[in-house]
Amino acid sequence: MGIFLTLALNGIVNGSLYFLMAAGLTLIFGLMRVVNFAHGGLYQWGAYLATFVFATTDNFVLALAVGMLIAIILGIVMERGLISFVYHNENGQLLVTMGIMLILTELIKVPFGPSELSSNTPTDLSNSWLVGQVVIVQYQLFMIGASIVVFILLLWILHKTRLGMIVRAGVYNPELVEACGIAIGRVFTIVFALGAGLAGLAGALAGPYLGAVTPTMGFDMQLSAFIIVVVGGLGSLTGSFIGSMIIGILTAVVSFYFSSLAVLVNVVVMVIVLLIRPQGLFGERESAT
Amino acid sequence: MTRHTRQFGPLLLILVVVALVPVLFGVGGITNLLEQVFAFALFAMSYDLLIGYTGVVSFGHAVFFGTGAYVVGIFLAHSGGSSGGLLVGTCVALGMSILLSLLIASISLRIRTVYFAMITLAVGQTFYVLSGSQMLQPLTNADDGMTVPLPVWLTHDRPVYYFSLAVLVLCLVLLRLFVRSPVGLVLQGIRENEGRVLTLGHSVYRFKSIAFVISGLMATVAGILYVIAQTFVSTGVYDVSISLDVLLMTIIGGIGTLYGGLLGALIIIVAQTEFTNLAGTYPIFGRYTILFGVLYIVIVRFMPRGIVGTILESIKRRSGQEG
Amino acid sequence: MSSLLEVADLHVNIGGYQILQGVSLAVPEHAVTVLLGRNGAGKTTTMRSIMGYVRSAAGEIRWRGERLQGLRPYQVARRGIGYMPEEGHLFANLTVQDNLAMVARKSASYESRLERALTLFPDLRIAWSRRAGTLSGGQKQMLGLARLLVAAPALMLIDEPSKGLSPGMVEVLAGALSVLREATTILLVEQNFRLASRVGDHFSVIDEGRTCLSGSMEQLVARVDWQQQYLGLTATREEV
Amino acid sequence: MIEMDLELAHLRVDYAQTTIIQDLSLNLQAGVSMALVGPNGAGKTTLLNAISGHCPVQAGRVVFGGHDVTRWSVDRRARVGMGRSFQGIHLFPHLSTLESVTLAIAAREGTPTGRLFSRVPEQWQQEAHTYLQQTALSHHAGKAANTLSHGDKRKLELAMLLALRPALLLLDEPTAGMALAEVPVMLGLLEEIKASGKYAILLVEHKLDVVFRLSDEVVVLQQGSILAQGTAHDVMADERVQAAYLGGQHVEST
Repeated sequence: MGIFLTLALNGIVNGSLYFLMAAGLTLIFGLMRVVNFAHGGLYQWGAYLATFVFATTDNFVLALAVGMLIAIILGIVMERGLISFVYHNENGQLLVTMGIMLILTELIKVPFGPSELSSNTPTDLSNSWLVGQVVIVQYQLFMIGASIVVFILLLWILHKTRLGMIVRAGVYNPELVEACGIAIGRVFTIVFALGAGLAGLAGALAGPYLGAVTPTMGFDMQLSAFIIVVVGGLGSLTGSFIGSMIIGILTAVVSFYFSSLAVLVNVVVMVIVLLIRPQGLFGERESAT
Repeated sequence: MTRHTRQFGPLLLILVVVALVPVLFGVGGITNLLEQVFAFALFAMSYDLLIGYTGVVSFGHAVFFGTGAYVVGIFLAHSGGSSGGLLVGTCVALGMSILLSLLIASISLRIRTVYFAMITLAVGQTFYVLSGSQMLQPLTNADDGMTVPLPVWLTHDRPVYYFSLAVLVLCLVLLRLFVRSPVGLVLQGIRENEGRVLTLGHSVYRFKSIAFVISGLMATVAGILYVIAQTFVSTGVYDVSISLDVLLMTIIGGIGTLYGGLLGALIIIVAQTEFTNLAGTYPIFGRYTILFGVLYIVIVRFMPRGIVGTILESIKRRSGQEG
Repeated sequence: MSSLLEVADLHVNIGGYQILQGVSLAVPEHAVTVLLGRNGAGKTTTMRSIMGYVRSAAGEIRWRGERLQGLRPYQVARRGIGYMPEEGHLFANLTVQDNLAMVARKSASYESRLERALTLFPDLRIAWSRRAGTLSGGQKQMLGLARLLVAAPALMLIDEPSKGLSPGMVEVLAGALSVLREATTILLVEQNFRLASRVGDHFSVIDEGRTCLSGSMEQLVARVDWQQQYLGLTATREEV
Repeated sequence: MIEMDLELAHLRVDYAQTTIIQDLSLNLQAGVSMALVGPNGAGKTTLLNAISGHCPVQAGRVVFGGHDVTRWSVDRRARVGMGRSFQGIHLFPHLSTLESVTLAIAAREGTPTGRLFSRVPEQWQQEAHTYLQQTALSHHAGKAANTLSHGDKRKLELAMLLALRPALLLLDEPTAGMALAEVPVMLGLLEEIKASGKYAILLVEHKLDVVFRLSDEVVVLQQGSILAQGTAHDVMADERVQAAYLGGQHVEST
């Protein structure tokens, strides 16, 4: 029982991290129909810079802010400079974002080297408690809290603000949004920056959780995030949340019992979902023609 | 006749030159490099069948390449490098490749193309993890990889070189026949206008599956060539970076040109080798992947037809002006 | 009579096809100009070129003397041109309320315009928080027109509002259009000739991507031969 | 040979929560040419889509040549003899006209998987040439589809359709967007096709002169239901039809 609860807790923590990634992917896809294969690169840059800033300044809030900021800046440069040229070219988007992913993953090694960098948990968040047989670490709660706050904030933005209304409208009919006198291009950039910022935040939070940042962390995380958006339904925020928790808990359980086979199980889950509901658990069916 | 010489003349010339390499330059470094190029050229062409003729991008094509390399590697290693092991291994690898491609096709070809890219990436990563997992250690030697003994008739450089070249040429002929076949025509139709092909009464799903199976088979053969050239196999053959390198070879050469993969493989393999050598003196060259990333963007943005595609285009335009 | 919008010898190519090959139009202020022509003649493309969705190959589009080409659609909209496309003229996934709120930021004048629109289309008040996609065909058109009313542009481009409406709904639509015309200038694409002739002051006929005829609506109504020749309104009595 | 009749029974089609076609029943016998007319938005194209499988049907049945095809996919319906053209241009931009027609022949012949590595049969190419000839496109055999004039593109559509040797032709405004000078050529072609008696034809058309020349029977749609049905002359004399189709303007003056 204790093991099960511990695994469930770990799973929810994993899921929280996944959600921050998947939410950005799904938002960007929902509005712009772009699958960002560089999302893991933004996560990685957020992680490295936050780790670096925290190691040098010992200020965790600053570290989180810098992690997010770098991802936002990279995101805006990417969207304005590169992706806007391939908005109506699906394969072009895949190739360009993957190219950016390669650059981001490799470039990080130039200042920080190819080996892993250890990442410390801020002392204020390092407390832990024993509840029953379960060890609860304060930092884990912090991550869960952060992702819940983000989830609620995103729901609020989407459903209660004018920006959210424009985004929801743009998902449905971007041309008509322009006819309302709204510069949809700017909205694209804002949403892309928001999604990038979430990836940066996820990275910044991940460092202390994982104990170290590594050059492959971006690819690994991206893979899980893709599986989640496929399972949850590409374009659905709620789907991303539920999918994150499912995959997070499964990853925790499976890696406890079979160490390295977590990916395999996730792929199997994805395949089953696709066979039963090709559009994902919460995705909307797209017409064939 | 003249049309045929114009079409095949240059290719034949290249073939003769390539065949003479061991005679002119001896065996060793250069033949070993070219053997790698042969394997990756076939891999890239198999990939082109997918992107160039059906329009779907996969980020996990290494699944087939790696399966070819691993299965044949395992059979050779466990049979002590017998010809029988090579033969049986090849058959098993091809069979697995067919099953695998049909499985992936059944879950992913009916849905959006972006899903296909994500699913293939995930499946590829699964194999990467599996090949390195301790559970399969007795079979694969896990993370350490395994040395692969070859049959006696393949133990020298020259036979390996000519064997690889022969297999490449054979596959090239088959691929060319395939794209010129009625099925190839249907595939081009799908690339041009999928909905119309469907309305004519072709089962698009069936043809995409066929293309995927053939493409997978060719990639598997490429993996077999690779393991024969390297006499070693490790988890690296399933690495996503292999898929991405080959994707780059394909788009540099030119999507939908088939032969583009030959040129793309040559460029990328030579570049990788040279950069790795340079990195010994100047460590910054070890980061050449950055350049590959830039190439992705540059090609999509400025040269979507790749090198061969752009050349063919200009030839076509010039002959068009003459006529 | 000053023209708010002038289109001169407009050429548009899409995907290698010459869709427009010489469309000229003048849209006079405070009047309804109806764009007529067969299916595929280029009416919708003309509207879309004005809005800036499609790039023109040659010719000019002038708005109060300013060249519109090269502006993005939102810039065109901000200059005071409202557009109600034939299909997808509302956000089916948004509520009626949000559909109306999309066109303008909330302000005092917004409230009064909204009030006016809801008085004209009381159905919308009832369906206030329903998703627009669940409205009936007629209600959707009302919502489309209400959006224009709330946005209060100087020129409204309206593409085939009567499409798919029952005769009764067409009557309602005709009433709504005559209220709209009091407030603004309208360029209307309409295939229902009866409706067009009721609300229109001026007309232009596009055929094969060219303007082939324009004038006042009275002239066109009087000339049955023009109707036959350009609009395919073939008379059949004789043949019967 | 089975009679390739088309039978629609109590069809209902919804799109975006609106009913486009409601309770529509219709029979089209082999060899008969029927025109669908009606105001914009009456559901003509939607009806063609429902028949060819391009949009799902909410209720009712589509029966063709004895098969209940209501739930069949587009390609499967095509394989039992439905040929469909579209209002807009719907071709293979970079394939030559010859290749395009050959592709249609390949569809008809089923393109056996055993032929993976063999050439496109010579006789298919020859046959493709005859269809190009029939549609007056022989001189464009090697040209890419996207380099043709609009009228020639429409002819190519027709050549591809004929190459399918369908039992039923679903034609959506075959003369739409053609230059005036090109229309008579297309009409001549369509008349030949009709006169051959090999096809059941369901034609959506706006131009009434075209309707008169090409159809044995006319069906007037309004609001997704059949308003009137009969010979072209009878139907056009119907006052309700005049009101609906012509927008109700008076035509007595001629």
